[in-house]
Amino acid sequence: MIPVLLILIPLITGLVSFFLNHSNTAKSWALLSSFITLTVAIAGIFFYPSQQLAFDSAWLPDLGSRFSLSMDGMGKMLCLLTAVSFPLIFGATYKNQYKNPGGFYGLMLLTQAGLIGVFVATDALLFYFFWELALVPVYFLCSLWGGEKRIAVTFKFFIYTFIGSLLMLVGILYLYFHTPDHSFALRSFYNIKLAAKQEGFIFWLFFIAFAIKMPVFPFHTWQPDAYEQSPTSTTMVLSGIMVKMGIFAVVRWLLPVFPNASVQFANIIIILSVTGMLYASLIAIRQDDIKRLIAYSSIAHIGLMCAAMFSHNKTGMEGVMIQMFNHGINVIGLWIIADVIEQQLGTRKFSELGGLAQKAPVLAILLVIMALANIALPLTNAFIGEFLMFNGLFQYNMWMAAVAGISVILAAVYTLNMVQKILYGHTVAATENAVDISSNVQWVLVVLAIMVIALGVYPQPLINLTKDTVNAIMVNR
Amino acid sequence: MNAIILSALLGVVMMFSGIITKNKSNITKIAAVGLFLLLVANVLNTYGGYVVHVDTHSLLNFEKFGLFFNSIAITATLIYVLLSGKEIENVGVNTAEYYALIFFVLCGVSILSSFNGLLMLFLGIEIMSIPLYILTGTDKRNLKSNEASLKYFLMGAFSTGIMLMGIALVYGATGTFALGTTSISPSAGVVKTSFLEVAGLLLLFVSMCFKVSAAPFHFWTPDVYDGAPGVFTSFMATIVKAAGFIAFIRLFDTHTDVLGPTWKILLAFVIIATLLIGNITAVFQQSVKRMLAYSSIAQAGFMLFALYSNNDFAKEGILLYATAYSFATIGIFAILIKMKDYTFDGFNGLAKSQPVLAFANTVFLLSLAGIPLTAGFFAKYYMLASVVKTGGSLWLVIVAVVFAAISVYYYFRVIQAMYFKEGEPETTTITTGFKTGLVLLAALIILLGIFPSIVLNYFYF
Amino acid sequence: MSTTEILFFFLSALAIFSAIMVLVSKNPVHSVLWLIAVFFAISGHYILLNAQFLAIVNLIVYAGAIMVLFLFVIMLMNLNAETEPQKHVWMKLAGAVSGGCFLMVLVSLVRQATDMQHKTALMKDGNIGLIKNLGKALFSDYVVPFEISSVLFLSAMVGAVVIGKKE
Amino acid sequence: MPIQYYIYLCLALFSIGIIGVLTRRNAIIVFMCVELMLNAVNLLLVAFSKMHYGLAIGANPETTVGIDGQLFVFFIMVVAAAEVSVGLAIIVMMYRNTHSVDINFLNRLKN
Amino acid sequence: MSKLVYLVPLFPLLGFLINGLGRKSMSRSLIGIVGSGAILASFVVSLLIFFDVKNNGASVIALFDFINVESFQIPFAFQVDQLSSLFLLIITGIGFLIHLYSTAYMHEEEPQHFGRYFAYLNLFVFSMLLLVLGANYVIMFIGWEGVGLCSYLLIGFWFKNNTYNYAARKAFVMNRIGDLGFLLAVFWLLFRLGTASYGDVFANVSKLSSFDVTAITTLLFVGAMGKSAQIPLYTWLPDAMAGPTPVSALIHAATMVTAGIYMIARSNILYTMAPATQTLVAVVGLATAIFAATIALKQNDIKKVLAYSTVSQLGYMFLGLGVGAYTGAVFHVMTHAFFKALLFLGAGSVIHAMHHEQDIRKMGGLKKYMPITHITFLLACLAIAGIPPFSGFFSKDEILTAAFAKNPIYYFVGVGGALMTAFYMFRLYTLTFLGDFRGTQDQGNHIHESPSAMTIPLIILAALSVVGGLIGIPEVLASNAHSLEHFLAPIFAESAKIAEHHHLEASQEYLMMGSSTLAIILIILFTVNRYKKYRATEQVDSSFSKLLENKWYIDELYDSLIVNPLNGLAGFFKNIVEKSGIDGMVNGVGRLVGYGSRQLRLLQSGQVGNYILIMVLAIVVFFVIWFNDLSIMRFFSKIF
Repeated sequence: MIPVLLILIPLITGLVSFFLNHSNTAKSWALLSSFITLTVAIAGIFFYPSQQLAFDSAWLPDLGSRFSLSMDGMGKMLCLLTAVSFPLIFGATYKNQYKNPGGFYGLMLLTQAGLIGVFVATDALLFYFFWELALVPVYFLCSLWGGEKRIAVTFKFFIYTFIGSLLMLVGILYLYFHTPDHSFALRSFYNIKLAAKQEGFIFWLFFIAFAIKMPVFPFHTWQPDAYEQSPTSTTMVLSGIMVKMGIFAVVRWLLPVFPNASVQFANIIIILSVTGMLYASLIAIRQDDIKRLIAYSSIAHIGLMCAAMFSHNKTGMEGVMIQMFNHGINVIGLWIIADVIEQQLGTRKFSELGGLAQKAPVLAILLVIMALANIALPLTNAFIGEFLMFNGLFQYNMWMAAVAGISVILAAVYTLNMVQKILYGHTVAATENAVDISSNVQWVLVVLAIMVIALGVYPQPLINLTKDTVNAIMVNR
Repeated sequence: MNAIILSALLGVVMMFSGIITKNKSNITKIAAVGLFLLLVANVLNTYGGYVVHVDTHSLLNFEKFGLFFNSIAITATLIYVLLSGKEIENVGVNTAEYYALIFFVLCGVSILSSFNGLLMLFLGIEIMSIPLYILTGTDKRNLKSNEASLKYFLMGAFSTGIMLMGIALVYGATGTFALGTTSISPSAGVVKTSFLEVAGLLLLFVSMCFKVSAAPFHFWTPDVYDGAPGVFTSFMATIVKAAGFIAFIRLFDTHTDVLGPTWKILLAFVIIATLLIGNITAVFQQSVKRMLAYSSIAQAGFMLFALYSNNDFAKEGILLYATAYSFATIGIFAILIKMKDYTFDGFNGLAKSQPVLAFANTVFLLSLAGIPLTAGFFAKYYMLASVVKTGGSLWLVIVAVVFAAISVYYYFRVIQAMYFKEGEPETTTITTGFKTGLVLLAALIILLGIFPSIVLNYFYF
Repeated sequence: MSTTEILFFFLSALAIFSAIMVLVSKNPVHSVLWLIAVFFAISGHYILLNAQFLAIVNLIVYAGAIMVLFLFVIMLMNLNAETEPQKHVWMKLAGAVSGGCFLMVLVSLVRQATDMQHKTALMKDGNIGLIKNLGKALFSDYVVPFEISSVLFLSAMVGAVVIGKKE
Repeated sequence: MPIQYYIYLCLALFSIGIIGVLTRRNAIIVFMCVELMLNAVNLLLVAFSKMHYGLAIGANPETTVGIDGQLFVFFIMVVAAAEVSVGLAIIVMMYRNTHSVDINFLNRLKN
Repeated sequence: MSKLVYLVPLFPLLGFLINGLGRKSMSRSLIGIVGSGAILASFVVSLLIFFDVKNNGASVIALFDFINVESFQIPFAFQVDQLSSLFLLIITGIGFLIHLYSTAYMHEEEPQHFGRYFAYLNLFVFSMLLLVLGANYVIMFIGWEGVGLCSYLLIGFWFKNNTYNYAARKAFVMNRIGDLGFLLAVFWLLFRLGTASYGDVFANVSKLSSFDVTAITTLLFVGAMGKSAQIPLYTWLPDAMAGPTPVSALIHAATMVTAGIYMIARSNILYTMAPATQTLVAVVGLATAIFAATIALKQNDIKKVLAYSTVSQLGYMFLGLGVGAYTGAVFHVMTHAFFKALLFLGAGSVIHAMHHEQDIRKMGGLKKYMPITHITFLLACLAIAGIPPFSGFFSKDEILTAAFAKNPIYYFVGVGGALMTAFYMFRLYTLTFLGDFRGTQDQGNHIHESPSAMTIPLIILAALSVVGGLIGIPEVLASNAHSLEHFLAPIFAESAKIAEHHHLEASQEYLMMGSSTLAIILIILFTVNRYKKYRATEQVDSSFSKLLENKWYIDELYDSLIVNPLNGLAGFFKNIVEKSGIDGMVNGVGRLVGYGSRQLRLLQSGQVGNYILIMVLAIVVFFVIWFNDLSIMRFFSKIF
């Protein structure tokens, strides 16, 4: 029952939110809703017996599709991430003013419902449904409340991902007709035996969909633009949670369903990912815009996760699991800071910033912590994930790991560059009259920072949470 | 049979209603009531209730499939009349006659959903087409309407000629007009199809392609849909087109094995051409109405998949597709004909001035684009699934989804205009009833998008 | 060569010649007249095939009613002068060539159609074309389409009124 | 008479009709060419009807095989008549508005 | 007692938190007390642990599971043994002195920055303690990166100055390059052995192939290169002088740069198993020692000279490690910690007095103004130059002797470096303290001896520098007097078993000691003489000395070889590949659709004739496709 609640709460509150016109009402409503979701998620995940975490009911009997939801470790973790992120996002952007606030928060909550749905669906068709449900509200969010070039950019994003998901749909259909019992159930999908050629072909259909979502080089070009143009709270959802959809989907729907193809093509994909890591890192070095920098940095991080997934060993997979959560936390923190800077100073360009540390020491500290997490410094959460992932990649191919490792160095270059350009040096025109962050943002960031460090020092809870998933996937390797 | 008889009678009733009352809205009400009766009669028929028993000498064959399509078509027409009745009244003075013609078209539709021989197919097509030639030209002062009417008529007559030649050749080879009989030369012991029959079927195929506006026989569609009065375009693009598909599928249901493997190649060629021309050309259009014309071609490309795969999935799917597509398109046209300006820019800022319209329109467009949670998704889904089920031809499915993604481009242009652009769209007066109707229709589409079984189970079987 | 054959070839030649004249006549009225000649030739074929009813109906409906209607319209529009502007010669050529191709393709098919190789159409004999038999079939087996065609006429009638009536 | 002769004849007439449709600009003539096509089909149907009759009569002298072909012709004529009435009405309407029946002038709707 | 080892890093951590969070509300003195007190407390605990280890031997204290996955476990555990306890003492001891010194040195800062400074310092010590205490390579890596971070924070402490920020970033990035090597080595270990804990790794060394060992040790050494500023990753260290002077002392003496030495000493078994790597270490160390020394010859910034001297001394330590003189290397770490801390603090004292003037050409004659500083600095110079019986002599001698045993070339080159050391140190000393004052009038008026908070550490360190060497008296001079060797013996026992032993004749050793000492004394005398009369005007630079002054143009070389090409590549990716290439392709598809749309719509000409023509043609084509047995074609060919 818990997963159903997790989907229904944001869904219903989201729909209600469309009818709230007053800004503060809508905000409080959304915040309330997200807190309820969080409570339910925590209660459900940690305190309820596991049979409460599954739900199954007839949906489309003649299609062989059931409304079946279930949470394994990875699902729990990502639901938790989603549930944690939304209150933080709402809290951090509480002071932002939107035209038509009811619509904005309504769409945000619908996105949340879609995201949770993706993470808990154990029926391929249902999964596809939620996959799209998460996309459509984001389209409207970005196009309505985004930056100057929002319409074209969001449109590109939408069509890009839509092509991907349609290809996936073809793949799902194909698999459906090859299931022994003509069903969309995850379990049935796992039992499919395909001929090598077919498996390879369908594998790519799925992979392209997921690669676009993650995004993996060279399918990434929608991402920096979309991140740049979206309203920041949407960007947080996009990069904090939505990209995890791609990774999640690979773990849940790609690797176990195409065991042979995913080994066969692992080389190509890892090469792509590693290329993407270096490529994105290098581009990030030359960025002059906070948002674009974070976007490219995110591409690099995702590249590592993708490479680690296809390394086909438990270590790498454990790393991916942890990193899914941690990357979400970290990148949301960075976006919040980017948002604060943009809202307050009216610019995101490094060339127009500087010396903020003098004016806003609290922001400076928190930015430094987030930046350190971004470069995976030990004792921040990202280190554990990256350590395990590199480890996994190393076990697959040490040269790949070595080459990919260069991105670690580059990450330090561009992240510290960002920190320096924003915080250090003398104040400039834009930062002359800057003040420190408001208390709501401060609290959110402090919570995030605490999570960053706590999970960096003691990551074991996350590892334990996702152990079952890793073991289930890697059972035959 | 109920539907055929009753729709013909209702047509006559409508003709006379013009004499009884001069109040146009009363005529609309009569038509709506008539449609409702027609629906009831057809549903009765579906479950074994007959008004009169007629021995059709197996010229007609009333299967659930066809009867159920009738219900869909009649429901769609009812929705259409309820939403756009006002506009039908505004086209010209002969409101009663327009409705009469609409009922005659429905009669043709009912025949097409149950024909069991080439004769009834021919008659059905003609009964459906001839009123349409007229409806296209009802805006008599408008040269575009005239032109569309004449173009439609000339090309329609030409395609009738092609069809008849096809029928004649099939008859020459088989000696009968009934469906599903094949001349097999007994000499070789191998099933060898008569060249004449194949040639005839090919010509039939061409003329049916013409009717459902499949490329490269689609050329009449954009011009006619554009030129015809908006209300009637709506009718033509939805119910009539769907009926064409039903006839198409019924016709080729039993013949595919006769046609040999080349059949699929040819059909694939037609499908790709249709998708290509429909989708690509729609991208550049400036008028929403004309865009919808091209989009209807594109949608036809998808519906052709039902023909291509020709299995139970396809049959269920085409019904769902017809429903989803008709409902959504009727909705969009109902909104479109309220607008003063049919271009994309005419929709600018609609979300501000008419949020309900914009919302409903968005749902309809999403449905046409095939986004999940709308009926359009399952429609497309069934089409793709039916092809995948046949095994092989995955490449065709992939081509189709790529075009489906392109279709998002032009559908979303309307959404962008409504929501993201500033403007003061001019509309005719919009009543609360109209809004309610739109919202209900949108809700129906979403409902079908979540539980398509409503259409497929509760009514169908 | 039997009389039937001579008649057949004569009528065929007449039909094709008249049909071509329909195309090439610049004056629409002439076209109409040539078309009527085609119809007569075809009626002749019907008689040869002993389809008497159709032969008569063809003359009455087509040559009598329909063509007169055409003639009326042409007269009404005062198109008897050679007013029709000529199509571009390339378009004409393209039309002729593609029509010719169509013919070629079909003819080549018919030549290969082995099942048509030794079949003949029964001339003169047979009474299915007689009005008695046709009527019997029409009002028994084919009564449904017969009735339904009334809908066709109704709609044509309504249509003509809608289109033709002055507003 | 060999049935192929009839087929060739009818195909020729049919093709002439098509060529007429393609080469003439006068809407009425185009329509007449369509009628020519229909007549070609009619003749073909009658010929086939007699062919099938001829094939069947050997087995059963009372057979009515082939009668459906002739009835079909009858229905084609019915439809043709209806079509002509509508078609001419449309052409007349067009003429009233533009004073021309040239189909090349029908180009307001394009692209 | 060892159970309480967690207290050692805990105190600095608490100090960091208290100072970091309360820096706005606390007074300077409170901050100072908290900051220094935390280290002092650590020092006390370390002392207890030291004696505990001395008496009871080593132990591993596991705290909790850091990473526990299927394939391996990384416990958060502390290794308490001879080596780490020794390093604990050095770190906390010297660290404390530097903290104490800082309370006075940084007194001009605003309280909040003062607090920030002490927080960073405490964090630095914490990281270093973690590095040293970690019972596996992963925990070590945490400290390893942690000190990198702290150096970044401290070098860029005055963040308004962008040059400093660049220096800080450079330090971090260079360290990261090394860290990558370290990390890869850890992966390799985990891959091959499934563990990163010292005990397990060293016990299972025999399971590794010789290639594995060589690769792992080389990669570890790459890490050490970065952290301990060896060629080619040394350039950050001189730039790191941007930070406050006590920080330099901390980096150079007690923390950070010694990490590489510690790591290799810790992994001595691995290195002993990999002679190729050992040679590499020795050569790189020696090269660095010489190379840095040459640069130091011509530097004029007081701290830069010291920085290059550190690089050079670190080179010696690596030479020691490379030739298997692990004890010697550790010994040198210790003595170097004493005198280098002293030198930096002394330099800090000078700079403090000179109001942040760092150019030695503008100093001179400070002897009379700052007696304590002068004396202690002189002692330190003597120690680093290797004059017996100062501490530097013993440690350096031990290394060089071992080097000679391995390969005499090492020795001679090493002695050459030692001579240069003597030269540049005394050049520095002379220019600073002897001769006439060359600064501005204003500076001259304000010169004064530093406050006692600064001088007391100087004195303590001077004492240590003088006598520190006595714990490592070589065998030749007094048998069994090398107490350090005995203390550390358990750590290096395994290596000692494997390594080949060279024994030198006692006479040979005497000869070496004597001759080198003599040479050094001569050099010192020459140098003092040469620079006593130094005038700022006498500047006739040969091109070679210009080369030295500009540090062999290595920074410029790196810029043009690595940084600029990489930047160019990044720009190429950003502006060309991304925009026109990949994104261009994506957008190109869109444009293609648009173009296709504009062309395809022309098909819709509006002409009925054309429409029907296309239909007819399509029918013909369909027929041809359908009857694709070419019979139609044959028919056509018959006609034409």
